[in-house]
Amino acid sequence: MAIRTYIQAITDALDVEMALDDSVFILGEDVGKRGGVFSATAGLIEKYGEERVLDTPLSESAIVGVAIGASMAGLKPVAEIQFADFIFPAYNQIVSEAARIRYRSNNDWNCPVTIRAPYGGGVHGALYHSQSVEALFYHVPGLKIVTPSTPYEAKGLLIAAIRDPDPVLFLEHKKCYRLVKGEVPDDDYTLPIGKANVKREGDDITVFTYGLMTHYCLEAADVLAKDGISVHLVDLVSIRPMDQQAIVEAAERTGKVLIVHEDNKFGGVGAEISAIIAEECLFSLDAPIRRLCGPEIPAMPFSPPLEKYYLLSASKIAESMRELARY
Amino acid sequence: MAIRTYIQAITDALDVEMALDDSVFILGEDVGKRGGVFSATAGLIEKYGEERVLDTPLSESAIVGVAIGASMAGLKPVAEIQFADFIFPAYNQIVSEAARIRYRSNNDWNCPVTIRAPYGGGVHGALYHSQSVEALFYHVPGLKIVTPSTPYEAKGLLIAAIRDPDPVLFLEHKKCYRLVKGEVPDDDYTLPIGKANVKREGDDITVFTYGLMTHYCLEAADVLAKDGISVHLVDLVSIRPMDQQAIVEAAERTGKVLIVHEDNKFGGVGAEISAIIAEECLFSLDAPIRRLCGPEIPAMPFSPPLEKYYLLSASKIAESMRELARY
Amino acid sequence: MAAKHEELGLSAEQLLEMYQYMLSARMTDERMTLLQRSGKINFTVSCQGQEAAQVGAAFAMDTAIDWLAPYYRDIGLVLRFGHTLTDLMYSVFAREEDPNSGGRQLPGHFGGKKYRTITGSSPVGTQLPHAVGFALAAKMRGEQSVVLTTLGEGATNQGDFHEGCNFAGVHKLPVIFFCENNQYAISVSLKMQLGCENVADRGVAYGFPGVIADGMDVLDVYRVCKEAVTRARAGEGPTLIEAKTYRLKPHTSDDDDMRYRTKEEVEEAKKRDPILVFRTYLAEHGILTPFLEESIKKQIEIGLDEATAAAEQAAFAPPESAERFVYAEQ
Amino acid sequence: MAAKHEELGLSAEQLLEMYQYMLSARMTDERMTLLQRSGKINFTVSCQGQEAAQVGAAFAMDTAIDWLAPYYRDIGLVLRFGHTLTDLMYSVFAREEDPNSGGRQLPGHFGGKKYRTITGSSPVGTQLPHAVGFALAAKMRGEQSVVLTTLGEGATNQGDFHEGCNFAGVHKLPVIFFCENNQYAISVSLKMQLGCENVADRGVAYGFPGVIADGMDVLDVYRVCKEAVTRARAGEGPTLIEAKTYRLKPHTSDDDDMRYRTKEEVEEAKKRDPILVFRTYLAEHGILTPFLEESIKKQIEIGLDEATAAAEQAAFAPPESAERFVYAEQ
Ligand SMILES: Cc1ncc(C[n+]2csc(CCOP(=O)(O)OP(=O)(O)O)c2C)c(N)n1
Ligand SMILES: Cc1ncc(C[n+]2csc(CCOP(=O)(O)OP(=O)(O)O)c2C)c(N)n1
Ligand SMILES: [Mg+2]
Ligand SMILES: [Mg+2]
Repeated sequence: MAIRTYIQAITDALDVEMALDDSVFILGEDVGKRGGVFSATAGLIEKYGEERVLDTPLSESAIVGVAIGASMAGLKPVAEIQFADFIFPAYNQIVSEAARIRYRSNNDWNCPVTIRAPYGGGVHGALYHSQSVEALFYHVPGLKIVTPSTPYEAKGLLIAAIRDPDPVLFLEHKKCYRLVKGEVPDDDYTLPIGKANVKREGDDITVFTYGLMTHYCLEAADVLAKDGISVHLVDLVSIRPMDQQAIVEAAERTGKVLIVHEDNKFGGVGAEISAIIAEECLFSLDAPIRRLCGPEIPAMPFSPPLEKYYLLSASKIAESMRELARY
Repeated sequence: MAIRTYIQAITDALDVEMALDDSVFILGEDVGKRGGVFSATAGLIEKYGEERVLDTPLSESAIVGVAIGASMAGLKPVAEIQFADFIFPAYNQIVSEAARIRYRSNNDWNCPVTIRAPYGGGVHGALYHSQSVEALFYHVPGLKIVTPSTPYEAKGLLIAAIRDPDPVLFLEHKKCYRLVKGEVPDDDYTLPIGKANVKREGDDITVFTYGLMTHYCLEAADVLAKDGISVHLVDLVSIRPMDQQAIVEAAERTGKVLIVHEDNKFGGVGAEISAIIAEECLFSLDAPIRRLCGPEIPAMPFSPPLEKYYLLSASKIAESMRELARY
Repeated sequence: MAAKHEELGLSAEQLLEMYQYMLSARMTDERMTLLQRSGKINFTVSCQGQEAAQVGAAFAMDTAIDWLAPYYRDIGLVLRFGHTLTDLMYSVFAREEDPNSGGRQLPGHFGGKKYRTITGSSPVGTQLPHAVGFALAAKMRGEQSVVLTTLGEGATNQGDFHEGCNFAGVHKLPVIFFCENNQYAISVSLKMQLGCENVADRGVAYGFPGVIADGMDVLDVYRVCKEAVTRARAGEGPTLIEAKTYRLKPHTSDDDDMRYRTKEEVEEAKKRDPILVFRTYLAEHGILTPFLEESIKKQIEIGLDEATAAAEQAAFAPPESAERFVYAEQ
Repeated sequence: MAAKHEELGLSAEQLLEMYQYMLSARMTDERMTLLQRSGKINFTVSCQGQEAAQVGAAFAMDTAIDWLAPYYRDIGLVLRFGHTLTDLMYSVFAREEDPNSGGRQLPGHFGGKKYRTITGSSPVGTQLPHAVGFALAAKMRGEQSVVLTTLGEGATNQGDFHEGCNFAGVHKLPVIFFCENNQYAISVSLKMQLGCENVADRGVAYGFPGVIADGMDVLDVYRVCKEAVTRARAGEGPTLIEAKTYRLKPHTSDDDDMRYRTKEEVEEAKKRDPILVFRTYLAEHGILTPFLEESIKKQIEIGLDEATAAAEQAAFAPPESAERFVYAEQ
């Protein structure tokens, strides 16, 4: 097994799957010659040609809409949205179309499209190149949403997403791209969509998170370990379907729950995690359910001190964990 | 005070405000000659002319986008989206633009636009004329969202929305339009955005809801009253900002909480209500927080038995209330 | 001078078949209206006035290999692509056997893999990018299929029209954008909808022909569509076709068109009712006799009676089935 | 024969002013690039190659009554509408005094009520409907204002371009859609972006003129824009203008353009560098001497030095201010 960065794992997944399955193709802005603005598709046009690595016009609704059509026709499109912030022009195609095609046709048609989108902040991307979008989609039945945090999961889940017979929104935290490295098998393998992963076992408090924050939480947990506080850390990985059983088990294990996400709190993914716990295992709790999230502002500012103000960090998280442990 | 239907209250609000303020104008599909497909704008073009009651081309993104521009230029547009199901082509304009204009310009610009949209089911509208959309917007800082349940609130809040200096998404449950009647003052008055209303006081269980379900919950509470169970009923009215204080007070009052909404559960508005309670007053609870919502399917089917299967009713709600009271 | 249909290479039999489809569409619509008025069904969307456009386009296609992404008025089109009268009745009665959706969608939301008809939704214009996706797939796989997608003139103002057309234009895909311009988008007239005069004017914005057809003349529509199909199959790319028609009935059974247009205007338009126009043509060329006309009508009547009876007796899907098919079932 | 500028009614002083703006834009861009390379600022978007387009358009407008909804490359335009060099430096240094956003937005996201410049975002094309809204407001209030909005050729493929243009076309609003066609949308070339050949071809789809200007010639751009302004003020509605330019630098400071185009192609384009073209014209007409040129440059240098120093020393907004202005404050 080789050590790969997160973004290399994405490229590997696309490469492996395109080699195995002729019906897989990529479309999006600058995915061809340019290899994608983050290089996720670098080298693929040279290998698979212009027909299978399609540079599209600047029109997200068409990118997704054409992918939907091609997927109904039996192909396996992987659409790239250059930044998750620019997925909204395609919102109607994703929510009204992709997510409903199987249901509205009573299982006659289906829509095996994968939509990749880099999201998240901390890269001086400012208001419109830093957003988290998961909470604006996770309410939609018919969609699947995953956001792996490691190269190993990224590759296995991207292949699973491509092979999935239903639409999958595949969210990649762009700060993970080069920051996160790990062992990745060379061949093709899949990981199950809908399963959370326990990233660290512990007995004092339970933390739920996903994406980049998983790494910050691990760092924070290391710090707390030195003080003898043991953190049970669950990486959701999949936002919809959400692994309800894993959530309940982990919450019951310590009775103290902290939910961490970069995205703002109100109506965010943490709300549902909390609601599941409050519904399923309220009496196992020894403390109120806390959420540590971004502030209630429309997005992350450009100015470095303001961006820093927005962002969570291992130390902010550690502080919150400590408070909860003391409760 | 006259007895008015919900939809008449909407028309009254528009009429009053257009008479008072020259900068108020209406734009949308079929709002002019046709008076709106639900007649919300009936008679207004005759009174205020084509310039102030604008029949637009069939393009939601332009309707909202042009309204945003006109509002920045100092007018007070009221944009009608014919059915909430068709708001998604304008999602980018609402989320990326309207909600962020004040923030991104550091308070230099603002966007006092009102967007009206009829939502909700039970009218044989099928998958695309029955949807609830509040949960797809309520996570967005910068937006306000209200959904009054009575004619009195509808008029007062619509006037408040038009006068509000920030964008307001004004959601009208279309089944309320002719079903719900009540006393409405003739003149102009406003009600505060962001305030929940206690619609019934009680001591055994607390129920949170909004929109049409408020009426079903009231009906159910009447039934329970006969069995000696007293229901404390809170109508949220405003989804964002959400009246956190009212939620905590009402939850603490009985210690037993049921959240009811027509929309599906996962990631819905109820998730945030539950999370607020689990965060703020967990130890006041005597029962798990329950949510009674629509099933996890993309939308409401046309076929009457399937539509009925989707919909909540006073009796389904009463059953759920009773269960909670017994807990 | 050869008759129009001879120039187009159409036989008398083919013309009669076309007429039959047009009449079927019309009579189906009329029947549904009756059913709706009598409270047996909830909702209808009328095709009246647009039968020539729909049937003319349908006959230009090869239903064995081509694809259809229709819009809600296209009774004439989907009949030709395989929907039976009974299918249509299942749909308006919202029965389980409705091939479009098992009764989940409103009438007019056509679809069916077996009919090479792509599932559609209510938000207008979204089908265009899908049609383009099918055309892209056909091109990538070297298939001969052409994709026909339809929409109203109002819907050409949606972003998806623009984005779909442009994508197809860049890649020269085998797709036909067929606009049934019936002069109204609910109550909003053409000149309040479109900055330009003709929908066809929009083709140039995407680098392909925009062509006007007389939508009240099935043969003219057929001619224009046939040319577009030939272009598409030859790899020459998309065509935008505007069939100029008129909506003879209210927008749907929920609409009252007298709020925004006059009886006189409608009556005037009826003089060019496409069924009338074609009937006259057929009569003039000795192809349709009153006797034949009666027998065709009779046939359709019988078909509609049977279809209605079958649908009325058919079952709804079981209530709990509402939970099914959100995702693939194992 | 009168010189081009005389035909346009432009004096030598005005020409020099235009040149000054073009050079300011160019030199500001160069300075920012240096600042970025040296790590002092994070990000730049280049205007190089598009200065004639921007300044030509700007000079056709009345900055006292007109409105501007620009896009991210428009240094030349916003300078003329009031942004100072210091403003621009505040912006790239993300300082509190940045008039666009107080340092919240990326550089290039211009705005400022006092400059009649409408706040913009990153998702391309969204500014078009806003501009149309301003034009609608102007028409409703009987004002003489014209709205200028700009975008790249890639952005003309967004739904909002279509919907915005059509709305303006239907209501004959005083708005100018000004496309700076620099041949690339990041790496994607014109022929992979647009089904049609010219952006200007798209005007007809909305019932208003689509006009091509030589975007490397500030006088040609001025001429075409002036005509559009005249039409707009006369109530004759919108114009779509395509200024044919070339992006001389990578897309942004994050881009590497050698991945998708050749040095040779860029060098070839530089032969028609708009600054060079205009300088030659001015020299030929005895308006610009080497001495004058040097003194203009010097002046701008000084301005840039001062602006940079001021911005470098200026403060960031306080961190907690990030929470402000989500909604109106009481
Ligand atoms: C995106 C969207 N907005 C609004 C509607 C509501 N609506 C249904 S049909 C219609 C008018 C359509 O007009 P046109 O495209 O000309 O087709 P026609 O009905 O005239 O055949 C409208 C506004 C819709 N279905 N989708
Ligand atoms: C909706 C949207 N999608 C994608 C992007 C990312 N993006 C920024 S600029 C750009 C290319 C724009 O090209 P063009 O419109 O020709 O303008 P240019 O940069 O060439 O001046 C892209 C794809 C964006 N900003 N907005
Ligand atoms: Mg129409
Ligand atoms: Mg460009």
